[in-house]
Amino acid sequence: MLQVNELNTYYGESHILHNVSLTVKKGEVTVLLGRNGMGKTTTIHSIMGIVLPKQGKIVLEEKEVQMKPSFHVSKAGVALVPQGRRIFSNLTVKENLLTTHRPQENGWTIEKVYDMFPRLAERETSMGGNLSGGEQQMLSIGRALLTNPKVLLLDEPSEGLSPLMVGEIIKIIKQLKQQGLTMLLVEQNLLMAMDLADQIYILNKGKVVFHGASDDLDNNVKNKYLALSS
Amino acid sequence: MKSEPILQVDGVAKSFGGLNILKNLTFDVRKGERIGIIGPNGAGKTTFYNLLAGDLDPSKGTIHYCGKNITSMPNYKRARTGIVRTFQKNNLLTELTVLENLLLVLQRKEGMGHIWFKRRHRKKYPSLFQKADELLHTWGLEQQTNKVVKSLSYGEQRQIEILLGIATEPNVLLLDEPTAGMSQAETDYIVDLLRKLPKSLTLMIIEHDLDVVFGLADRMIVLYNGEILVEGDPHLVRNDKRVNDIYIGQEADLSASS
Amino acid sequence: MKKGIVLTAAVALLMGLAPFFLSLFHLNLFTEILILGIFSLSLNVLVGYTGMVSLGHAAFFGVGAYAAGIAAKEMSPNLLATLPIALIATIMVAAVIGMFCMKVSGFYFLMLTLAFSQMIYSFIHQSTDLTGGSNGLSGIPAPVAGGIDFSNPVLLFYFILGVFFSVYAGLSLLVHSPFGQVLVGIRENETRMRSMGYNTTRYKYASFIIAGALGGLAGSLYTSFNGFISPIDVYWTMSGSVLIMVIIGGAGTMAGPVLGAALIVILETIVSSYTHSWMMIIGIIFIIFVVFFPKGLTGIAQSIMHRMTRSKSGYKENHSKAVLKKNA
Amino acid sequence: MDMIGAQLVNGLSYGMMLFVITCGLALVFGILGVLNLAHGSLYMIGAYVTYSITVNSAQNFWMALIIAPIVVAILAFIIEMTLLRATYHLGHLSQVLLTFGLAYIFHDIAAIIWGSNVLSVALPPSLAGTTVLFDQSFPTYRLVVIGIGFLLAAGLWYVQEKTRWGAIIRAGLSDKEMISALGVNIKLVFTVVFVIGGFLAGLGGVIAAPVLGLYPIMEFQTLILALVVLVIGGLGSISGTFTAAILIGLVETFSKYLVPELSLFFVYGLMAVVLVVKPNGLLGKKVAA
Amino acid sequence: MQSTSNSDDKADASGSSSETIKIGALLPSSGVYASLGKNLSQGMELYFDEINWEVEGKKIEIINEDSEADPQVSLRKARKMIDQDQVDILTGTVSTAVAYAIRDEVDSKKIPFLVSHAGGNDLTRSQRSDYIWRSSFSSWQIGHSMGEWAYKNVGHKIYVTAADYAFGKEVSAAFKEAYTAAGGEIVGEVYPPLGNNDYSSYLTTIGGAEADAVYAFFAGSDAVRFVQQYEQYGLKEKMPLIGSGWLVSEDLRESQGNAPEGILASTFWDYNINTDENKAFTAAFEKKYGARPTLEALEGYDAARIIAEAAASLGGDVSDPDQVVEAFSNVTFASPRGEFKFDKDTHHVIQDMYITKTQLVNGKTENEVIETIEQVQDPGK
Ligand SMILES: Nc1ncnc2c1ncn2[C@@H]1O[C@H](COP(=O)(O)OP(=O)(O)OP(=O)(O)O)[C@@H](O)[C@H]1O
Ligand SMILES: Nc1ncnc2c1ncn2[C@@H]1O[C@H](COP(=O)(O)OP(=O)(O)OP(=O)(O)O)[C@@H](O)[C@H]1O
Ligand SMILES: [Mg+2]
Ligand SMILES: [Mg+2]
Repeated sequence: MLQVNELNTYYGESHILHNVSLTVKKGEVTVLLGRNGMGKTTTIHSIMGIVLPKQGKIVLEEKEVQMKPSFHVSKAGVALVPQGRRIFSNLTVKENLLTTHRPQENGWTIEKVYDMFPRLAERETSMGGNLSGGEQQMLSIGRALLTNPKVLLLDEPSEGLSPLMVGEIIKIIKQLKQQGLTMLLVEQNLLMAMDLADQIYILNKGKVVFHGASDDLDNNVKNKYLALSS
Repeated sequence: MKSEPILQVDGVAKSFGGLNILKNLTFDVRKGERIGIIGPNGAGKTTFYNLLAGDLDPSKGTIHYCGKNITSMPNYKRARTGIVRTFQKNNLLTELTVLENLLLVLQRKEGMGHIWFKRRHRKKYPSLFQKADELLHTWGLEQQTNKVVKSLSYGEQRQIEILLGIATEPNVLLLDEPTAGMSQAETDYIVDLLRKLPKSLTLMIIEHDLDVVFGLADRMIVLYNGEILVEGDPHLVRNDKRVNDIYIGQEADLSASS
Repeated sequence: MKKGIVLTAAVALLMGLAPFFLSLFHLNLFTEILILGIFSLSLNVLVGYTGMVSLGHAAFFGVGAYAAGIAAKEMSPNLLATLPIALIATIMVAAVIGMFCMKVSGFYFLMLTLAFSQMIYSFIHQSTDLTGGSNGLSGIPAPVAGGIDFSNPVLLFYFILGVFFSVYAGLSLLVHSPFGQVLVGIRENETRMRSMGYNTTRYKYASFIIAGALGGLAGSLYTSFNGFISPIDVYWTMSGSVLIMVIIGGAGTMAGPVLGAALIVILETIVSSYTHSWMMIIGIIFIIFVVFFPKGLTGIAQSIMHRMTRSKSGYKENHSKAVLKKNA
Repeated sequence: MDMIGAQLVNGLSYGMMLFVITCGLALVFGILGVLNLAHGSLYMIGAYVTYSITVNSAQNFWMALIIAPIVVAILAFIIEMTLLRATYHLGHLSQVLLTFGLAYIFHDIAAIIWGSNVLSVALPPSLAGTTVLFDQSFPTYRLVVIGIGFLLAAGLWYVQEKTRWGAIIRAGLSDKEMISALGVNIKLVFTVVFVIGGFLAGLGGVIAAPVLGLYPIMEFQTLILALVVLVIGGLGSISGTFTAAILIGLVETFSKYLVPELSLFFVYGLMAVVLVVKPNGLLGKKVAA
Repeated sequence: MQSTSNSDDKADASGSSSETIKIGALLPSSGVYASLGKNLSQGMELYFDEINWEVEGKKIEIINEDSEADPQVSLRKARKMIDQDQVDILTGTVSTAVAYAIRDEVDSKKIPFLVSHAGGNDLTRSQRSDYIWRSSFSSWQIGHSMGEWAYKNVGHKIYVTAADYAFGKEVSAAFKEAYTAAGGEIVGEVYPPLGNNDYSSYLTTIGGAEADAVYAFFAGSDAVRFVQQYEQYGLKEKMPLIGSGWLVSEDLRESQGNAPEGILASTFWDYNINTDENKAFTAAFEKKYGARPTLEALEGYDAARIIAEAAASLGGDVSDPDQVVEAFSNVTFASPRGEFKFDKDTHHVIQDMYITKTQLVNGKTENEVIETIEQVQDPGK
């Protein structure tokens, strides 16, 4: 579904991603792990077209999208739940959800999002900027879903959510997977990641250093690249 | 242990427009306590910090600090008297370097903000810079010293956010989800650092990472819909049914088992 | 660091020798640039370092200029009288205006400063008895001080050069001092600065008054230099042109505003001698700056230096290196 | 009483003219975040084009009403595509300098094409008459301007508050990268908004030219006036601009009537008072970080 | 330090350029007064054309600088023309503030300065200088000349309105002085700001006053708007409008449509003055520029003539400023505006003033001279 080939991305002069290659298979959850500052967000942003990679190919359903502006990538069916939520603070909750809504038959509607996050319904007329951190995270997820994407990029979607909500999110992701949505997930919550992952990639200093299934992720690897002592 | 309360929150409430976000909170904090604050999203935790730090005024109630009424004291004055917060959403001087961010905190503490005609230079303020170096070293951030904050990754910025709070050497430190967005390794590191903070420091910490909060706190407050639902010993709180229902959920074992 | 000192000394020496190789007209032009340089330096404290963009800075220039002019006419042309009177008058005006302006920020600040300066303009324009109204205040005697008669343009040049250097040196100390760094912090993120315990309003207020006072100083020098002042110099267009000097030179740098002042004065003088359509040419130059040199004249200087040192890294690295060096 | 009524009509009509002049600027700054100092120049070009079209026959005013705004809109399109677009990431000060440079250029271009004489635009006979109200005669056109102002305000308010367009634009103002990642070609949206802003500036030129006339530096006077209206109303709200325009129209008219010596102070005094009491203008929203 | 001694060297410096007579023209070519500046230049060039840019074998050279109507800029430009270009004679300035701004500079550097427009009273009163001579008019002449005539011919109660700046105030003060001295009553006055764009409120106020007429001083775009709106608000039928020539000046009337019809104005020159000199001047101007001359064109034309005649009387040697101003004082000639001569005490022109009435002729407005007030002399204090 989504194929990333030999990606090299720079910020100004500093070389961040070194030949990153990933394959995100249709209907699977692919998880990207790594410590802070290793290049996860940069990878996601490169795919989305928010930063333009210097070299490399990004293929979405046989179409190359690496040099395309991000609205193009979005229209091709990719949606992003960004790190840090990035809610439109001067829009109400409802506007945040509906402004970029792309209706689809049997697709996501605002009612479905409200069912999933009743809290948002309660805050429907609040300004996005006034929401609590967790509420913003829900809003950000809802906003992405309402574009009815084929591929969903999630950059630490559990950040700031209560354990109960994290559980909800896990359920939702599983549900979405069942509905055939393809997902690329960046996550620091290792348990959640392992629970959801069909495949795992680990980034270290901008390079892919591990690729495999959850079960392949032994203590050695965890130790080395995620600096986990256990 | 039973020292005088350093903070007394009495009947504090906050509403925005028609929404009553906090309703009648009352409790004391003693010097040196480690208090964990948890609660569902939107329970009012951050709002409560805003009231304590003076970023918002309460609609009702009073706040006393060391016996003094500080309810209407402006935020910068509270910071000076030792109540310092960090932000849930990174709130840094993003165009400046990490060192410059830190120096601003430190020079305030040293009361140097009023020096007009002496360059802030390493040679002229050796102890200030040394202090900064030490802190950055302790936090393992030497590498980042001269990087512009906005060129750091999200998690790296998060560390700076916490560092600025701690560097102030406050009496009461209010941390708002300090480890959100940090990797496991960094989280462990920070928790370790927090444990090592002087016993005299009063710490309040909002966290959704249960390992972190239960690992640090010696008293828990659970907020729910703007009210204190449960308060007390971490063990009791963790096993409280209501808390599990509204906050931890079935996934409790999932994250607790690590 | 040492290079910097050598460079500064060389520039200072060159400036000091200016009367020996410049014609009277050019010397006068140079004097005017120095005065406007002080003016734009003063605005830069506000715009470049504290991040408060003002469109009312001409008010202080005007108050200083008129205070000095009226004092020279009615009391004594002695600089020891006119300068302090101008400074006190401006500081008082800045203190009052500043009190109100601290309540607003961003574009609203820009417009509120404009409002106050336009009210001062109206006052000056209207009080014909005191200020000469739209005809301006004329017949201001040439300044004197300690037995020196500054009607001689060379002596006046040296005096103004002296003031310029003091202001420049004082300000460059100021902006790099802990106080100045607080201003920079406010420019970057005021809320965080408050959470750190800074009473940002007081700092901004101080910055406003410093900027105002130095603006008034520039104004009073201008009257001493020209022997005349008119309401046009208090009009918002004056505030606009000094703002442009700061931007074109490079806001938030020390040399920038001075270079900006020089560029604008020279352009206006030279281009308008050759063509009626000088506004068009200046407009085109503004646009070229925005599109090709968004960091202003100092940005150009930096990139030339950069190229000379043949370093491959980008500006950001360059910046952090500079900081590195500074702290080494 | 009649005097008060008459001054009320004067104030309303002047206020509406201010609204027509300002709404383009309000749209571009309040929504796009670009402080367009060339707004006055676009207005001026609208007025001069009107002059050129009507110079032979006042009947052509109707034609000018369509053509002049379109000419200005095309100009705005060119400006946006070639210059402005490159400066969105540079911040406000750069745009201030850029648009100020443009204002300088347009000033000389207008002087070259239309000279620096004072000119005026004649109205077609159907609009040129007088109407008696409150025992006073008013130029009919002044009353027409009141109507135009109301229509324009209603239209803009509807677009901004009731359509998705307004929300997209506000979202773009808060986080361009994100709105783009959600599938909106925000660059195109910005171009369109700027072009509409230009169209409205041109329209302002057509409507105001018969009353205010054409003369050198008209654009700078108009610009400052428009900025004042904008800021008193508060950024980002058409209803704020509308309220402010009427308020200024009335305050100026009555101050000229009651205390004419001070009328020069009044507009700025009003602005200062409004800002000190309401730091975000009358109806401006506090723009969160 | 050659620069300090510059002014001392001046004599031989200009000696070296003795082949030409250098005239510095400080006129606005941008801003609100741009068209006035242009007309003044055209007038000067027209005259110099007529004498082939030559006086007593010396070439005449004009150095133009844009005053931008900004005093400080003008001072800078004046310094440039004096120190750098070493002009022999300075002329121009539309704005009075500009004239005041450069007054000390020309006075101390002894540069003959022929003021060809700026009318501020003090320039030939308290600020008088040996080197400053004015060939145009003073505010006093403009306002005063209408006072007595208005009392006798228009009415005994008048409402006064003028743009609120020094010139407007000076003119209206002179008018009021003469009008009340003649026995008239000022029933009200109002001073709209300069560049005011909507007069509706003032007009409603004025319309409510019990006056026989309205005296107005406005110029440029203010005059267009005021005169037009005066008619639109129906005041023309109620009260006649009188004022200065700038209310109905040659370059504005087309823009004003038929609104100026009936306005009475005082001025020191009009297109329709019926003398040979004026006919020759207007014909020559129209031939060269294809448009009617304005009052400012006449001012430029006369200024050029004064300079040329003064230079001719010195045999072309304009190197001594004292001799130049002495020569100025003796210039007299038959100008298109009437007999021209200077008042040697005040350095200000003594001239005839005209009352004109604007009338409709073949669907267009024309000013018609209906009265001449002879030899109006500024009191000089
Ligand atoms: N705008 C930028 N300019 C320069 N360098 C940047 C910029 N953004 C990120 N970087 C650098 O790129 C590297 C990778 O950053 P990235 O945000 O991709 O990390 P990440 O893996 O998402 O980390 P985190 O877990 O903290 O979110 C970091 O070293 C960071 O310092
Ligand atoms: N300025 C405001 N105006 C309106 N509502 C607000 C405002 N600030 C907060 N709220 C509302 O108050 C509630 C509490 O917010 P708060 O940020 O305190 O939650 P929180 O407990 O910190 O949640 P989280 O764990 O998600 O960060 C939220 O529902 C939020 O929408
Ligand atoms: Mg990241
Ligand atoms: Mg929170």
